[in-house]
Amino acid sequence: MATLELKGVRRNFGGVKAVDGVSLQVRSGTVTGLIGPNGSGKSTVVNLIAGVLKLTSGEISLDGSNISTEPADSVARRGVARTFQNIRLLPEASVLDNVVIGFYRLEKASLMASLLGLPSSRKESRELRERGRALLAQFDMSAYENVAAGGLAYGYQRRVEMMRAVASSPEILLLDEPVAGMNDVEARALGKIFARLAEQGMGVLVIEHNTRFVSELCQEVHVLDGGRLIAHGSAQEVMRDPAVIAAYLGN
Amino acid sequence: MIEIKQLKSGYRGIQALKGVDLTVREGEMVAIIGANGAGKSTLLNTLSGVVRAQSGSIVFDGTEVSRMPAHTISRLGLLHVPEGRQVLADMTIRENLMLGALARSRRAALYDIDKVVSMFPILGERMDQMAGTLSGGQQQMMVIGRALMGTPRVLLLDEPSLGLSPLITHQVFEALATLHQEGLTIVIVEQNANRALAATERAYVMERGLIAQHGNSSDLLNDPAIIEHYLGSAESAVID
Amino acid sequence: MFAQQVLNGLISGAVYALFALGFNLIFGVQKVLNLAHGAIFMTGAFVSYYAVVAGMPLWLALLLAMAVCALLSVLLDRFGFQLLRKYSAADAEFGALVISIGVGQVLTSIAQKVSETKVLSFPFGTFPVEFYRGLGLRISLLQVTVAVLVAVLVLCLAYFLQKTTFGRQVRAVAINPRASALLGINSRSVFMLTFGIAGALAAVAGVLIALSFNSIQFLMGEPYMLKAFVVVVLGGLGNLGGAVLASLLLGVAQAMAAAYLPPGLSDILVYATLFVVLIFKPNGLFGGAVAPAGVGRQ
Amino acid sequence: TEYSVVVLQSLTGGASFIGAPYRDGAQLAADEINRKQELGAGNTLKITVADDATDRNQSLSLLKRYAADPSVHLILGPTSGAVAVAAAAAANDLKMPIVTTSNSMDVLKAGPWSYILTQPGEITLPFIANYTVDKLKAKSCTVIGIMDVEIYVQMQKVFENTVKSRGTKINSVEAIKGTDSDFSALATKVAGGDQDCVFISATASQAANIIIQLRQAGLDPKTRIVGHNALSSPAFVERGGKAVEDVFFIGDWVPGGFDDNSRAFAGAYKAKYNTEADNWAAVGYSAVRVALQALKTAGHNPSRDAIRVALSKTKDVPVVVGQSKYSVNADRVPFSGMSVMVVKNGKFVLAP
Amino acid sequence: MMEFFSANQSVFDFFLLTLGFSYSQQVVLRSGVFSLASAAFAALGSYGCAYLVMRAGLPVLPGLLLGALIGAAAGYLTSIPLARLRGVYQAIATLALVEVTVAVALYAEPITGGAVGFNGIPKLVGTQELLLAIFVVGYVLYAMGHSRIGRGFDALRQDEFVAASLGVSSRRQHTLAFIASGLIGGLFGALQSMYSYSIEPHQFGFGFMVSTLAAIVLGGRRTLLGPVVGSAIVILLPEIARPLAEYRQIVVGAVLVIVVIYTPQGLADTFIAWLSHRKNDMKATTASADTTGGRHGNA
Ligand SMILES: Nc1ncnc2c1ncn2[C@@H]1O[C@H](COP(=O)(O)OP(=O)(O)OP(=O)(O)O)[C@@H](O)[C@H]1O
Ligand SMILES: Nc1ncnc2c1ncn2[C@@H]1O[C@H](COP(=O)(O)OP(=O)(O)OP(=O)(O)O)[C@@H](O)[C@H]1O
Ligand SMILES: CC(C)C[C@H](N)C(=O)O
Ligand SMILES: [Mg+2]
Ligand SMILES: [Mg+2]
Repeated sequence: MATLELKGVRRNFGGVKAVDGVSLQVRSGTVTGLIGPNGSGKSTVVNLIAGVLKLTSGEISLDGSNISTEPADSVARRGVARTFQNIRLLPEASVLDNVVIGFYRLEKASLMASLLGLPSSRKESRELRERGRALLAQFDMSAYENVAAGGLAYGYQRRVEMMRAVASSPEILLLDEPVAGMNDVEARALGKIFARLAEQGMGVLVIEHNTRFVSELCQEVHVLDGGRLIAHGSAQEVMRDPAVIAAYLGN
Repeated sequence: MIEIKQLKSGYRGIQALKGVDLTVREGEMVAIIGANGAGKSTLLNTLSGVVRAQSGSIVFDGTEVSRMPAHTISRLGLLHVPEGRQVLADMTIRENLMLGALARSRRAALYDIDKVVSMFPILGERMDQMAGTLSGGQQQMMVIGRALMGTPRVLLLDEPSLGLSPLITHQVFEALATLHQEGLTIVIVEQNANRALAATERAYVMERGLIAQHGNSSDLLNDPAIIEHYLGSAESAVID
Repeated sequence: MFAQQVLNGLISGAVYALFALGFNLIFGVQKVLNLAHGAIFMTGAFVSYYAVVAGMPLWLALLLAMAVCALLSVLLDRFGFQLLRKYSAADAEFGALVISIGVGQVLTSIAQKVSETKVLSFPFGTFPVEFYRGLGLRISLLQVTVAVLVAVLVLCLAYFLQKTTFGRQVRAVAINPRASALLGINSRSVFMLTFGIAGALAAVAGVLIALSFNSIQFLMGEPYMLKAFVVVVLGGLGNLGGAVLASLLLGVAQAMAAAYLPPGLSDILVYATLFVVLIFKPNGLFGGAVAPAGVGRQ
Repeated sequence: TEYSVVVLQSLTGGASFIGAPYRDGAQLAADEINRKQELGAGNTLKITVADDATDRNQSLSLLKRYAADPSVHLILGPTSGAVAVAAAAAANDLKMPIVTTSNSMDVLKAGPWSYILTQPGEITLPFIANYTVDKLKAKSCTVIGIMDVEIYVQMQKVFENTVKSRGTKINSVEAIKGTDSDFSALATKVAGGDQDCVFISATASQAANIIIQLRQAGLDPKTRIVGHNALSSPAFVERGGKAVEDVFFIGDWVPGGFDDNSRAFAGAYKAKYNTEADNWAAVGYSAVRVALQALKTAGHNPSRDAIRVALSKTKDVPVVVGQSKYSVNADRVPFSGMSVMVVKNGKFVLAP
Repeated sequence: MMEFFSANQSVFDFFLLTLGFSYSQQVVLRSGVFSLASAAFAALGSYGCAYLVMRAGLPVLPGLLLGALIGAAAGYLTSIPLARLRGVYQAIATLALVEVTVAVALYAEPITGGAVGFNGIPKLVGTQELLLAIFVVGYVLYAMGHSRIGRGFDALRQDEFVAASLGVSSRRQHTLAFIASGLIGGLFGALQSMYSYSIEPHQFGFGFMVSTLAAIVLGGRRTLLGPVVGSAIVILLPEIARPLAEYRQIVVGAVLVIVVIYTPQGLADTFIAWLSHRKNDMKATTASADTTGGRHGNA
């Protein structure tokens, strides 16, 4: 049961207060939404959690231990996985290889075993490929196993990113606009997968501009504007909030 | 204005367009919709010369452009806002916009930086920020603005609402409507099908590298078969 | 004597600058270390030498050398680097490295064959030997010419890059060729122009060096290549002003090392400094357009 | 029978300025020998030319290859310093007689199968060092030398030690690199110093450049400039022009020749290649003459060992270098003498 | 056949040495580090081993192992400051390192012998030892390439940012790659000193860097076969072109250009990618993918 907690998190870029005192929680078993106008600081929040950006002030903790100053790779090894708003795949590698690398955190082979090619290391490598294929099947992507990820249509590239993030069985999953570029039906299918992952105990934080998707999926929604939280509650509550309508939804 | 006949195109080993016929008349606003991998982006890429046509013809305003390099096509005024926000990351917003004006060639300038800024005010506040550090939506606004700087005669938009908040999406479509009223010809590829169909007069539905259907947008919008069949199913890509 | 050494260093540095500018320009657009640049520089010296020997006046020989090297450089791009552009960035980058090695080798081997491995030099009297004195300094007409020529060329280049859209186009193509094409930038002509300029600058550097130090030899490019690395990094990759400053600095530092340090230490010093600078200022002394340290944007 | 000699030289790369003319000289000698049937009727001398590109690895590969070919009797080469030393060790392992062009004693130390054709610095440099002290009356010298090519370093050291032992002061030692061409700082420094002689250990064209730049930097015209046998090349006056007037150096080869034999060589060389013979052409020519004597001494159908032994007995071979006769001593160190020369009116003449 | 081999044995030996150096170069490239420091590692291993054997009287085997360790230590030390640099900056910093190494070797005459280097080194290494070293190194690289380390390298090389998001530590992996590169470079440097009778500074300079880099690019940067093919080209081509005499360097240069233009991933990598495509095509039910990039960890 993992809890990710942000307390008074700030981040400035020069004069721009991209994130300005944000406190929120992502609890395992739930899907939390983070919405807000463009440039309101949502991706910055993800990058702060993931350790890509340093905090200006505030604290981020995972199950009570402070991870604010840890570099990206060690945050990832603690079980925080993420996707990128501007898709980042290993474009030369096949879809399967892109997914298999997602298991990296779980691999156990020791340095010696790896260097000497001991059976333990070899067996692990084989198993991971099998698990990768299973994941492809789950996301309905088996047909693309050997295609170079860079040659996929946009929507499929998004799926590869998600599989890669999910592969590491993270405690916390951060999704930055996972269904951008997909139609509602495609989005709904993916939403089901995320809901199931949450049921199995993952804590999911979703950033999306697709409000229907957010409403259907998230138990709890936070709204950012200009780096500050301006609303918080269930999707229905939040979407009715006049401040949110003015800043974000329009009409 | 644009007359596409039996257009075939694709990538090594993949035929993504298998003979597309499509017409866009001057001053029209046309939508192209279809599932992931249907070939929409490839169609726009081939139109703008980023991807080479294998066969077929594309006539733009009386000129055959299917064999022309991308920069020549863009100087003719066929401007493409590509998928995936091709920003010049290590240049400022201002520089990006100024380069946009290059495509204008000898055409009269309809847009300048001020006009773009009045459309997307946030860009004005960040004129000297590196484009690569903008938020996703800000980048999207910038690339649309950048294309307008080139005084397009036809604007090809690949998923312009991608990553934009509902409010900004709304504003973008309003702006497009205005441009359209001013006489600009617009082709728009969208996953947000409702929105795209609502905003356009005519639409094409792509499936597996072919035009599966076309007609008046309002008709398509209300055609349950279309919704269920084409927009609803996550068809897999077309691979030979 | 100190002042004289500074002057010596500045003049040598000025010529490094010409060499390094072309090299840096190519790096700027192509993101490739053009290892053939030294050979093109050498070719410039050779062409002008044979032209002068055949009876051409020096200024014409210089123009001819510039034209030949510009052409060579453009051909290297057109039939070398351009053909790699369709492959992935990493493949193209490494491929270009080897192509430039290969082309460099071809040019050097031809020069070696043509010169029968001899060290050549312009006939005496190709350039008048005249000295001016003042403030306790000696400066030759040639040194004055070098300084003026380099300054003029650098200023022209700076004007061209800053005051026309060309500079912006060059950077755009470097950052994202596809987006540039969509903006109406003809990347091919941008490449051609940059490579042409780089080649012509290398030719001028070659001729000036050949004149100044009285020697033209098929291997003359290599030491200048190494210096260009130093200059370009200290000045910041892609930063032209920085490259000029760094060249002058390097010239002076070397003169100082030769004058005041125990022999043989100069190289250790130069390269160790380069290493240290890189560690503490990964962008070079004067910063560069390229962000080196890893993890960048979202 | 056919005597097979491989000319393994640096025809390309850094030492090609030696290897290429060497090959031409050697070829000329071989042609003459065959024409005059100097090996006796029915016997011919076959020259095979191979290029090591001044690269140790290629040199070793070629050496192995020719050593594995039983028809090869002798290898003339490799050309220079480090390459020759590495090859010498291999030649002794393979029991293949080689006569390198190098003058490094390390080649001899490698074992009995490896020879040096040119006299070591220990022999040649005292000619010019003593001349500097005795005739030029130098009291203090500045030394400028290539620091990254061993042969130049060695020769420079012999010079330093000899003049020092004779009571002449070494002012300072300046190091340059084999690829340098910008000597402006160095020249300014030396010209501002106080010495009555400058010794230069560098290639002919580099030395010429250094001298030009020294003079332009205002070197006291009374300062004597001396060098070693590397300067004995037409390139020196071609590059140096008026600046190298009155520069003293030692040479194996006096351009145009110094006796009938060498003048004949000079004429034949010019006739064949339409260019003047230089030092290294003369050395190549002489090398084949030395080989000829060894082959003849070794007798009919000689073994490699016989050739090796014959080489150690080389005596009074008429050559076109040094002082016209070439011998090796009990330690296999060659001696052919040296002449001190000076540039006068753009020509090399024997120094007074 | 035997005769042919013995005549060309040293060509083969040099091929093996070059191959070793190429692996040292390849392993860092594979992890996404554009280091050219292999030349420096080789120089250190070479001089270290020669010094230990010639001056300190150590037997060969410990000499070789210590040479390799010196290389590894140098690799480790290099990795610390280099962690801050990327791409061409790494290339140039390591190039500076190589130049400093060569300059020090020239300057520190009492220890290194200056321009003369070490001469008269006994030949204690032959084809068998070289082959053994190649097999050991090859096996370890193979195992490594197919383990989590190899996957980490592949991810880092292609996108460091993504790699970090998956828990791959660039610092740790790069250190590992540098140590491996130093170890292999040092080992083969040491072998070279015990093979080729003498060593001197220039053999580890610019030319060394250029030829190992060329070998990797020509053969392939990702597969183990790549350096084999590349080293073979770099070593054999000048031999094959020998009859062309003075024109041979021209031809060699031109061939490099042509090979790279047609197979910028390297001959071996391109071939392997083609093979695995064919395999996929045959078993493929759906995708006959266009893969511009090659597979990873093949060979
Ligand atoms: N490196 C940077 N330098 C300067 N400003 C930055 C930098 N990175 C982000 N910003 C600014 O911080 C603000 C927040 O950006 P962020 O990417 O977090 O927005 P977002 O909420 O994800 O928006 P979107 O929905 O458009 O993706 C933006 O105004 C952006 O321009
Ligand atoms: N660069 C490429 N290399 C190889 N194949 C590609 C490339 N780009 C697209 N494809 C393939 O071409 C087909 C059509 O892709 P395209 O991007 O045109 O689809 P799309 O309709 O735009 O989908 P989306 O809605 O997901 O953007 C897909 O099968 C895709 O895998
Ligand atoms: C120029 C000479 C001093 C060269 C010398 N004979 C050598 O071995 O390279
Ligand atoms: Mg965002
Ligand atoms: Mg698309």
